[in-house]
This record gives sequence, C-alpha cells and structure tokens, in this order.
Amino acid sequence: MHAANTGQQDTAWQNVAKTRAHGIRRRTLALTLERNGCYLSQALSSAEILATLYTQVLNLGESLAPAVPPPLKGVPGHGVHFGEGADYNGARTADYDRFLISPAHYAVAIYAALVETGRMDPAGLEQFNTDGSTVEMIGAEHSPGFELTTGSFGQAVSQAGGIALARKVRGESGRVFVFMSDGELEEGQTWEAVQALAFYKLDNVIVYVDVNGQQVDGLTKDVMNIEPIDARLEGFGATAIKVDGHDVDALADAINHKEAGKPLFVLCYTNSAEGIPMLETRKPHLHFVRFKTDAELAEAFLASMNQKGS
Amino acid sequence: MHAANTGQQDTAWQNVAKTRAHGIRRRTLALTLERNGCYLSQALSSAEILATLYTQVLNLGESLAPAVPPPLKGVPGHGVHFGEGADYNGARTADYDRFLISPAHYAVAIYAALVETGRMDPAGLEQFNTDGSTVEMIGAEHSPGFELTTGSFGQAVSQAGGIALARKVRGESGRVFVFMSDGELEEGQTWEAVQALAFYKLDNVIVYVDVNGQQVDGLTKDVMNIEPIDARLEGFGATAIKVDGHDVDALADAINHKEAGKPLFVLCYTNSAEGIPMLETRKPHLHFVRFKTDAELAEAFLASMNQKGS
Amino acid sequence: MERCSRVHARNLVRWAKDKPEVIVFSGDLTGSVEIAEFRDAYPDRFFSLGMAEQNMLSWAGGMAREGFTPFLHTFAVFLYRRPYDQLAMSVAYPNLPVRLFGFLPGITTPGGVTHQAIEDISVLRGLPNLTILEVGDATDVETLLDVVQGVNGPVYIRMLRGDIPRLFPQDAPLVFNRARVLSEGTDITLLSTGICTEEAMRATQVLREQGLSIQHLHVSTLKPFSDSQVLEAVKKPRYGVITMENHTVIGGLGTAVAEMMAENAVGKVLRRIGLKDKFAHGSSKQYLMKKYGLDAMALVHEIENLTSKNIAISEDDLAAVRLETQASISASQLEAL
Amino acid sequence: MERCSRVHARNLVRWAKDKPEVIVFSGDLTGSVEIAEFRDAYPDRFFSLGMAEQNMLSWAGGMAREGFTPFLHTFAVFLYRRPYDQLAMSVAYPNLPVRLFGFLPGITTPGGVTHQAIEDISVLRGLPNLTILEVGDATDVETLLDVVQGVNGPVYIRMLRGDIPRLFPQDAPLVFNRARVLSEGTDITLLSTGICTEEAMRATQVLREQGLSIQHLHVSTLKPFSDSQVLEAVKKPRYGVITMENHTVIGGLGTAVAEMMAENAVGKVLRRIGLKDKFAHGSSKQYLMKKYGLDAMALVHEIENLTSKNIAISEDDLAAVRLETQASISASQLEAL
Ligand SMILES: Cc1ncc(C[n+]2csc(CCOP(=O)(O)OP(=O)(O)O)c2C)c(N)n1
Ligand SMILES: Cc1ncc(C[n+]2csc(CCOP(=O)(O)OP(=O)(O)O)c2C)c(N)n1
Ligand SMILES: [Mg+2]
Ligand SMILES: [Mg+2]
Repeated sequence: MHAANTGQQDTAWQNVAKTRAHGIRRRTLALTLERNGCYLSQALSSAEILATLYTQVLNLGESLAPAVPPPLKGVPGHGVHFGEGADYNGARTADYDRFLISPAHYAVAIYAALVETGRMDPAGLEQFNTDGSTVEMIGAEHSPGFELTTGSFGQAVSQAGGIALARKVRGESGRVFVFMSDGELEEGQTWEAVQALAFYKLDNVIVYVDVNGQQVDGLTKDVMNIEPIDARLEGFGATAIKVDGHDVDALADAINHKEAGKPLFVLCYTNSAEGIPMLETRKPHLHFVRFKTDAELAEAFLASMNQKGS
Repeated sequence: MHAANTGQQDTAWQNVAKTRAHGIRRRTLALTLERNGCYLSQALSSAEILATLYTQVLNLGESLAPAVPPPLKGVPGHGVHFGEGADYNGARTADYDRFLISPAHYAVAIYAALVETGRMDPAGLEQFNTDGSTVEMIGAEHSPGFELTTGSFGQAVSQAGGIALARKVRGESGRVFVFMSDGELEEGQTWEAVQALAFYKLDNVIVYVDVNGQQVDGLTKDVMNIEPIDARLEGFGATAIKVDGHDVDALADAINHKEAGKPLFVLCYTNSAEGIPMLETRKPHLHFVRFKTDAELAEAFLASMNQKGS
Repeated sequence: MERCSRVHARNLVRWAKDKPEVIVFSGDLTGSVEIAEFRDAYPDRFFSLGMAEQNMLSWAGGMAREGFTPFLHTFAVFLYRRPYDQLAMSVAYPNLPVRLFGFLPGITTPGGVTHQAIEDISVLRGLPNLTILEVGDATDVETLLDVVQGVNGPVYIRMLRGDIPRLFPQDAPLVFNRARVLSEGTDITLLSTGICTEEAMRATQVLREQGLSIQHLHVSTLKPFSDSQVLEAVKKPRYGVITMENHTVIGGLGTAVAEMMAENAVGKVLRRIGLKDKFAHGSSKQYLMKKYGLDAMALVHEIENLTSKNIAISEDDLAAVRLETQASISASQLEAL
Repeated sequence: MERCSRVHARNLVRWAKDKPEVIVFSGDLTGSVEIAEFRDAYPDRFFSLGMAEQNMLSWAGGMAREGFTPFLHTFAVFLYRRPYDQLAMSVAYPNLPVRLFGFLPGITTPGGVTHQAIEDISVLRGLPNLTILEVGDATDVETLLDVVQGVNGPVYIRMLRGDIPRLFPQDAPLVFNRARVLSEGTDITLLSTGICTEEAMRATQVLREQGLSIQHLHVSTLKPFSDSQVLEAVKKPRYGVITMENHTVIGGLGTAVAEMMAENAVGKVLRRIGLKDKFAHGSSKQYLMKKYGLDAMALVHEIENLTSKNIAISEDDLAAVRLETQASISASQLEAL
C-alpha cells in the first residue's frame, strides 16, 4: 500500500518529498559504508516521514544556522545557549511550527533530511560522529536540527508539552511537532506526557511516531509489547491514527485528523529495510547496521541509488 | 447499587465482611478524633474492598506475628529482614496468596482490617504514628500487613510483577494480590508495570484499585485525569472490570473475570465519604480529614457506630 | 526567639505579584507545600501536574525554554528521586531557570523512608549546573526568592514549611554563597545547615557559658561551595571542625567541607554530625533527631569527644532553651503529610 | 600489555553455570552489554524487560525478595538516572541482592551527555545499603563476580565492555574493599579508578624514570571506603595526594578520599583529576580524555604543578607507552552504542 501503488497522480510536493526520502536513504547508506556501521535502518523507516514533514507539513522559517556546522563551542551554562541546533529549523517566532526530535539516535536521518532540504551543507554530514563536532551520533541540542537533548528516551513529549502550553498561554499560532520512535512507547514517562497533553487539551501538539516494530533486541512484540498503540493512546485521551509510513500523501493528510482539544498522534507503520531489500533477511536485527561480507553488494546498491538520486 | 439494594440474601461471609467493613470505618473514625486528624476517607472508600479480600477472596495463613506489634527493631541491612510486616498475613508458602499494599497512606485502613480479622490486637492500632513503633502513618515493610515499602507511589505493581514471575517460575499456585489507589494511575511506572505484567502473561496477579476519584488536591479529573481507566488498562493488555466498591458480592465475584494469560484489574468505584454522610459536603477535599467545629457531631456519630459495631 | 508560621505561603504571593514569568507547578500536594495561596491569588500562573513527577520536571524544562520560570513545589524526595533523569537531562543540562522547592528535608517528617529526603544533597551535588540552597529559619525563607531568581540556571532549595523559628534578624537577608557568622571563636569551628542550626544555637549558647569558644557558621549555599569565610573558619580551630546537618554524612555539607579542607591541606580533624549512612523510619522529628544524634545534645557529645573534656550540660539544660522557643508547637495535632 | 575482548560476556556464562539463582535482566541493550551469550546459554534465566527502567528496577526487587539474584545489565545512566527512586526504594532500602552492571562509565562513549555516566558514583554514594565497585582491567572483570555475589545487599558496578587492557596479574583477583598497590613511593600518593588506572600507569612508568617516587593505588571498592592501605598512603607523600577518576570531581573517588583525609586530620594537599563539574559531549574517548584532562598527560601536569618541578615528558613519550598497549583497537570502526 505504498504511494507508488495508489494510482494517484503525484503533484509537485510529492515528487520533492519522494526525492528527498530517497536522498535520506542514499546519504545514510553512504555514511554507513564509509564509517563501517551506522543507524541506517532508522533512516530507511523514517525517510518519508521526515521528507513529508519538511516538504509539506511543517511551517518553518529559513535556517538561521551556518550551512556547515562550526565546531562545538561548549555546553549550556558555559557560554552556550540551550537549543541552538534548532536554528537549522528557522526562527522560533509565534507563527512558525517547532519540530522536536525525540529518539536521538535517528540523528543521521535528521542530518540527511537537513541536507536534502538545503538547510545544511553535505559537508555537515561528513562531520558525523567526529571529534569536537556538533554533528553527534546521538543528537543533542547543539546538533543540527535538534532543539532538545533527548538521548535518554521519553523526555521529548513532556518537554513538548511545556513548550506547547507556553505557546498556548501566549496565543501563538505555530504548532509543536514531535518525532518519536516506537520503542519510546515503553517508557512510563511517555504515558505521563500523553496524559498531561490531553489534560491541558494541547491540540497544538502533533506527534509522528515511526512504528518500525523494532528496537535494539529485536521486534517490540518480543522485547516488550506495545500494541495496540492506538488503543493505548486513545485511552489516554489523544487522537491516534494509523498510516502507511512510506506513503507521503497519507503522511501529509494525517494532520487533517486533528481533533479540537486533543493532541494528535500519527502512527506511521514502517519497514526498517525499506528501499534496501538486501537488509530484509537481517530482520529483526537492524538497530545498528554494519556491512561485512555484503559490503560490496551494498556498495553496488549505493551506486544504483546515487544514479537515481542525483 | 450497594449490596443492601441487590435483594440477595446475605450468606455468612457477607455478614462477616460487612461487619468488618463497619469496624474498619469505626476504628478509623475513632483514631481520627483521638489524634485530631487522619487518613479517614481512605478507610471509608476501601472498607468493603479490604474486608471482602480478607474475608472471602484471599487465601492466607494464620498470622505469624505478635498480636501487639513490638517496637521497631531496625531497618533492613541492619539486623532486620525485609518484608517482616507481611508476617501478619501468614506464611509465604507456595499455596498461599500474597497481599501487597501499594498506597502506603492507606495504612490506617490496613491496620484496622488486621484488627477486624483478628490478626492484630486493637492495642496495635493505638500505636499508630507513635515514636518508635512499626505502626507508621505511612506504612513501610516493617508495618503490620505490609510486605513492601511503597510510600513512593507506583512501585508496588512492578514489585508484584517480580514476585509473581518468580512464583510462576517456581510453579507456585498462590496468587499475588495488589491493592492500589487511583492516584497511582497517574505515575508512568504504573503503566510500565501493567505492560510487563501483560507481556509475561502474569495471570496470577490481581489488582484491586480503590477508584475513589480523589487525590490530595481534589478530584482526579481536575488534578490530572485518569479516565477511562478500563480502556487504558485493556489497551495495555490487562483485563479490567468495574465494580461497585462497596458491594461485597460484586467485589468477591470480580476475580471470576480473570482471563488466562492476563493480569486482572478490579476497578472498585467508591465513595470517599461512605458511611459518614456528614463528610459529603467536604468533597473533594477529603484526602486528610480533621474535625474542627464538627468534632462533636463526629463524636456522636462514632458513638452510634460503636453501638452498631460491637 | 520568635516562631513564624507558613512564611513561604505568604511571601511567595507577595514577591511574585509583579513577576508574570514566575509560574508555580504543583505535584498534587498544593496544601502541603504552601502554594494554595498562590493558586488562589494567581490561578492563571498555577499549573496542576498531578502525581507524575517525571513529566513535571521535563514539562518545566519546556516552559522554561519559552521564557517562563517554573517554581516547582512538592516534597523533596519527589523532586530528586522519581524524576532525577528528567531533572538532569531536561533541566540541568540545558541550564534552565527552573526552581525546585523541596519540602520535608531529612527526618522532618513522620512519613518514613519514602518521604524523608536524607540524601538529596548527595544525589544532586554532582550534577553540573545545579545550584543548591538550604534554609534554616524564617528570615532565610523570606529573603530567599530574590537570591534564587538571580541564578542563571536551575536551583534546588531544601525548604521548610509550617512552623519555623526566626533565628536571624529580619533585615539580614540570605546572601548567595555566603555563610552567616553566628559566633566567633577559636576552640571549635561549627558549620551547620537547615534545622540543625537551631539545634546548634541551643547548644552553643550553653557551651559558651561553659567557657568554650566556638566559631559557628550557618551555611545556606551548598553548591557552589567556595565561601572564603568557611575556608578561614576551618583553618583556625584549636580542636577541630564539626559539621551538623539533617542529611546523611555522605555527600552533604560535611563532605563539601571535607573537600575544601583536603584541597587546602587543612590538617584539622573533621567530625560530621548527621545520619550515619542508614535509612531512618517514620516517627516525630524530635524523636528522630534525638535517636540519630542530630540534636543539641549530640553536638555537646561530639564536642566533649573532640576536646576530651567533660562538659557539664544535661538534656535539661538544653531543654530549658528548647522550651522557650518551641512554646507554640501543638504536640497533639497529627500532621497531614 | 595484553588486551582482552568481551571478557564479561564469556566470564558470566562460565561463572553462572551452576548458580540457578542468578538471573539476568536486559533493558533492551543485550548485545551492547555483553549478555547475548548468557541469553543463548541460559534462556530460562534471561528476562527481557524492554526499555522501561523504572519497572525493571522494582521488578528486580520483587524477584530478589523471592530468592533470585537479578543481574541487571544496561548502560550505567539507565540504572541510576531514570530509575533512581526505584533503586532507592525497591532495592536499596530493603537491602536486596540485586546486582547492577552499569556500562559506559564517564566519557567512554561518544553517545553524548545522555549516555555518559559522569556523576553515577556521586548520585549513588549517599544511598544507604548500596555497595559500589568499579573495574579497571580484564582481571578485575574476571574476578569480580564472586566478590559481588558475596555482598549481602545491592551492588552497583561501574563496568567495562569490549576491548579492555589486562593491567593486573590474572591470579591476583579483585579483593573487596582493598586497593591494589601498583607502586610504592614517597613523593606523591596517587589513587586511581577505572580506565584512569591505565592512563596513570602509563604516566607513572615515565615519571619514575624521571626520578619521582609515586605511591600508586588502584581502587575498585568505592563504597564502603575504609581500606587502611588508602589511609596509610594518603598520610605519607611529600608533595601531596592526587586522585584520578573518569567521573566528575564532586562525589566520587576524590571526594571519598577527601572525607577520609579530613576525618583523620591528614594535612596533605589533595588534587582531584576528573571532570570539572561540567557536562561533556559526544566524541571519542581518547579525544574527551585529553580535552577534559583525564589522561596520562593531565597527570603529568598535575604532578608538575604539585611539585613545582618542570618534568620533561612530552605527549610523544606517553604515546610510546600508549602505542604498545593499544595496538588492537581499530580506529576505523564506528561503534554501536
Ligand atoms: C531511557 C533510555 N533507555 C535506554 C536507551 C538505550 N536505547 C537506545 S535506542 C533503544 C531502542 C529504542 O527503540 P527504538 O527507538 O524503537 O529502536 P529502533 O527502531 O531505532 O531500532 C534503546 C533501548 C535509551 N536511549 N534511553
Ligand atoms: C511518587 C509519589 N508522588 C507523590 C506522592 C505524595 N502523595 C501522597 S498521597 C497522594 C495522592 C495520591 O492519590 P490517591 O492515593 O488516589 O489519594 P486519595 O484517594 O487517598 O486521596 C500524593 C500525591 C507520593 N506518595 N508518591
Ligand atoms: Mg523502533
Ligand atoms: Mg484516590
């Protein structure tokens, strides 16, 4: 049930989003090969989510940050302000949306998305996980595209709640988008957060969850089951809808299901090997991907992706 | 929809349970007056739950503890074993049930229930919140009837999960009962625990929740909404049933709704002024009750309860 | 000695009047942490977060990022135990102006181990960016808020509620990172915090009559800990240094003093009065202070020990001081938590 | 110097063979904390608790009450930050035999502040009933488990994984509350823990050649902290005492040593090498150790400082030592967390 099969005529933005999704995958695969390992599957499952959000859904200003990230200047409390990575998403003014990343190990996908959307120079991605760079493997709030420090999972939605409530109090029209992984639904804090979002009727909060069905040790259903996610969320007072997480139209359309007085959760069911079929057989062990004997095959596949991508 | 209105003929145990419930209320009211304040409403809402569990539902051995609690001997790690308060609930052997108290401020109701069931001498209740006694205001695992130290709320169900899993591994037939308050449903840990109980298919766990609809600051719906509790629990993989928490038959019958492979939650909807109508007007501020100008009225009411109770 | 009641409740309302950025969060303990008055005065600036402390801390971080200054009020244990990760990552790391008012420090509550914050300073002292304060009297409480609001970053305050003594002149405000010198002396240097200062003053009054010369400082800033007065004080005593705190002896005031002494090669002996690395239990504050040796008598014993002198002070001598100051406590009233 | 790989993974399987009470809990990081082998060898004794650390800690308390000995394995931050309250109340208070293996101590990971356990000892040292250990080499790791299992109560272990050096003879097991004396000397007393011991040894080797006499102890028991060898050692140096730890200078080894020195009126100067009360960030271990002054060179500088001597040791001299021992690290391989 992917977009390609819906039979609809793609309009301009869909083409852009799909090209960007392809670019996110392509760039992450290249880095995975170059660095002999990376969080590749996260880019594969989330490529359309991120591409659609940046292309069609989010209302963001132009990047305020240098295209090539300068070296890390310090940490908050020591000459540096909090949340500087968000400068890549533009000005934090009243009408603009915010985009908060929760699962910080998706950083590579976020960086690739910034490159694809022209918010960061490809040279930024080359800094990935190098000494003294802000382009960290696990993003923090100085990292391009990150407003929060969320590598300890489950804290972003609560912080988003605080931000969204502050914005409501101030009467701002901009919304607060959060991107989450499904493993984070196992954390109790996530449910405290949903409960509070509903209690404060924060319908300016929209959460996209990459339901790739996997976590470090394997399938979520085998490690610690989280389904039925929609029923859990509805019980906690949110609106929850399920979409094909590789269908850009469905992803963009999802926000129309927002109900007044309720936070919206878009459950994006995805495939963690999407776009790189050779990874299918490795499932469910795709949390961190390193090519070994199959590196040549992957190189060849990258070459074919590069051809299609540029 | 109280038991009195069902039209059924009360059989022996129901009478016993109702008398004990009355005794729990009576003894707690007496203490509240004597000490100029106490957790009275908790005894009022939970009286039938505790009485029914002790009278008809739990399979417990005779108390192994002295009828009058001796002074506190120390804390675990310093000459004292963990969980000694559970001796009041009898031997912890394979066939017997366990009864774990989660909301530790319900201690007075637990102590009163122990007195009513002959497991503790009334002199034990007189020790309530006195210096050097185990009969603490907020029960800990040396306190009569307490196996765990749960005054930091939301930790009992997880511990019950560990105990229940250990018992399953060992093939024990005894069940693990937990008594919770509704405020505890706001804690994220509670949901991690329910998720894990369901994941491990711990159908030897049965949780009775006193849904009195109140917490310290007022009604749960105004402080931090937790409803619909049953839908939340079902979403997390538990069986949840709602009962009138003052109906001893309904409370006892509830365990028949246990489903194989699932923990059972019995949501006991209760009235925190039950049995002492003069408290109705104070709602929702009944978390801690102190009589002031109405102390005389309460004394008179206690006298009438004593007459009925002995 | 005057005793005051519900100082913070009234003070906060007055102080916050013209500070719209100051908001108050309650963790379902409004009446127990003296913020009911604030709620009634400024309902729009009062937020109920329920009993869900992890969310409350991260939520505070979110609102602080947007320019508000959340004042969280709950029992201390529920600020640093349940939500430590959130305090560390959502608040301390980004260095946000979140103010954490933690009530029931140490063994000031009969609520037992789950409610007694006996190791909060120890847990929090290693967390970068966090400032830690503790109050000891009504003047500290009344003059605290400007100090707190002047800190660019998160602040944790070990707070007192209800009936508290006034030990310090009302016109001598709490000063950041500066101890109060309560007496000068050369035999013993005594550093005390929180409720222990009242106990210490009771003892030093009698000890002075016995001819002992005591340098007594009341410490309210526990982190940073770089007050030059403290350093001077620990260098000078003839017999040694004593710290006195309503906290485990590991990781609190005594430890901060030990660090300062070792870093500066101060070859004096340090004796730490506090809980001896053991959990307590639920009983009255007076009972527990005596049982665990946190009271005036414990200080007398420690000084006897340190000076190898027999000091002729009895419980009765100290009780005489106690009586005068505690006249207004009604012992018969069971406190809600 | 030999370097060993995945020592705990194999050792745990061998050691646990005839110990049915020993069970392993995973917090969804099985492959990253060397328990995949255990899972495959004893599937019935392996429990997946998912990413829900609060529940995991309390659940462990429950199983420990029933006679099992849960060995929890995850990254250190996820043992003491997210579930501190549960560790304190469900495990430490009842003094249950739960063993907490915390990986990625200090700045050993590029995972950034959310994965770097820079203040774990500080957070945990004030918690009654808890024993705290830290390993520094393959022999420590291999000989740790009997020591851990001998403790009647909970134990937190600052653990190493992957490629680790063997610094100590294989037949010299880790001994509870007893430091390893690595060299005797009278100029400087140096106490080191964890990965800093390897760095320290690298430096001391070269420093000795320069004529400095160093008393060097490797500490693996951080709580309790009452080893008489340590007390003797801190009393004797001509210039002073240095502690060196992969942790903030507040609340860890340096602080424990300060407490001991002050309690015993040891008038030597203490210098604490460690993170200077500041959060780090994500970069390689080598880079961070250098940047934050936790490496051999930092020790040389501290000793220069303390002795007011100019010591002719360059990065290259130290690198020569480094090269020999680190030959097996492949720098080009990106590590999963
Ligand atoms: C609080 C917390 N506990 C544990 C971890 C370690 N961790 C990092 S990724 C991960 C799996 C999370 O699931 P998910 O994000 O769905 O994994 P993916 O789909 O990327 O494989 C875990 C347990 C963490 N980052 N935070
Ligand atoms: C983790 C934690 N946070 C806060 C508290 C303080 N507290 C004690 S009782 C209570 C209200 C809990 O709700 P509930 O038990 O339903 O209250 P009741 O029905 O007895 O009024 C709170 C917040 C606590 N004990 N534990
Ligand atoms: Mg996933
Ligand atoms: Mg309730």
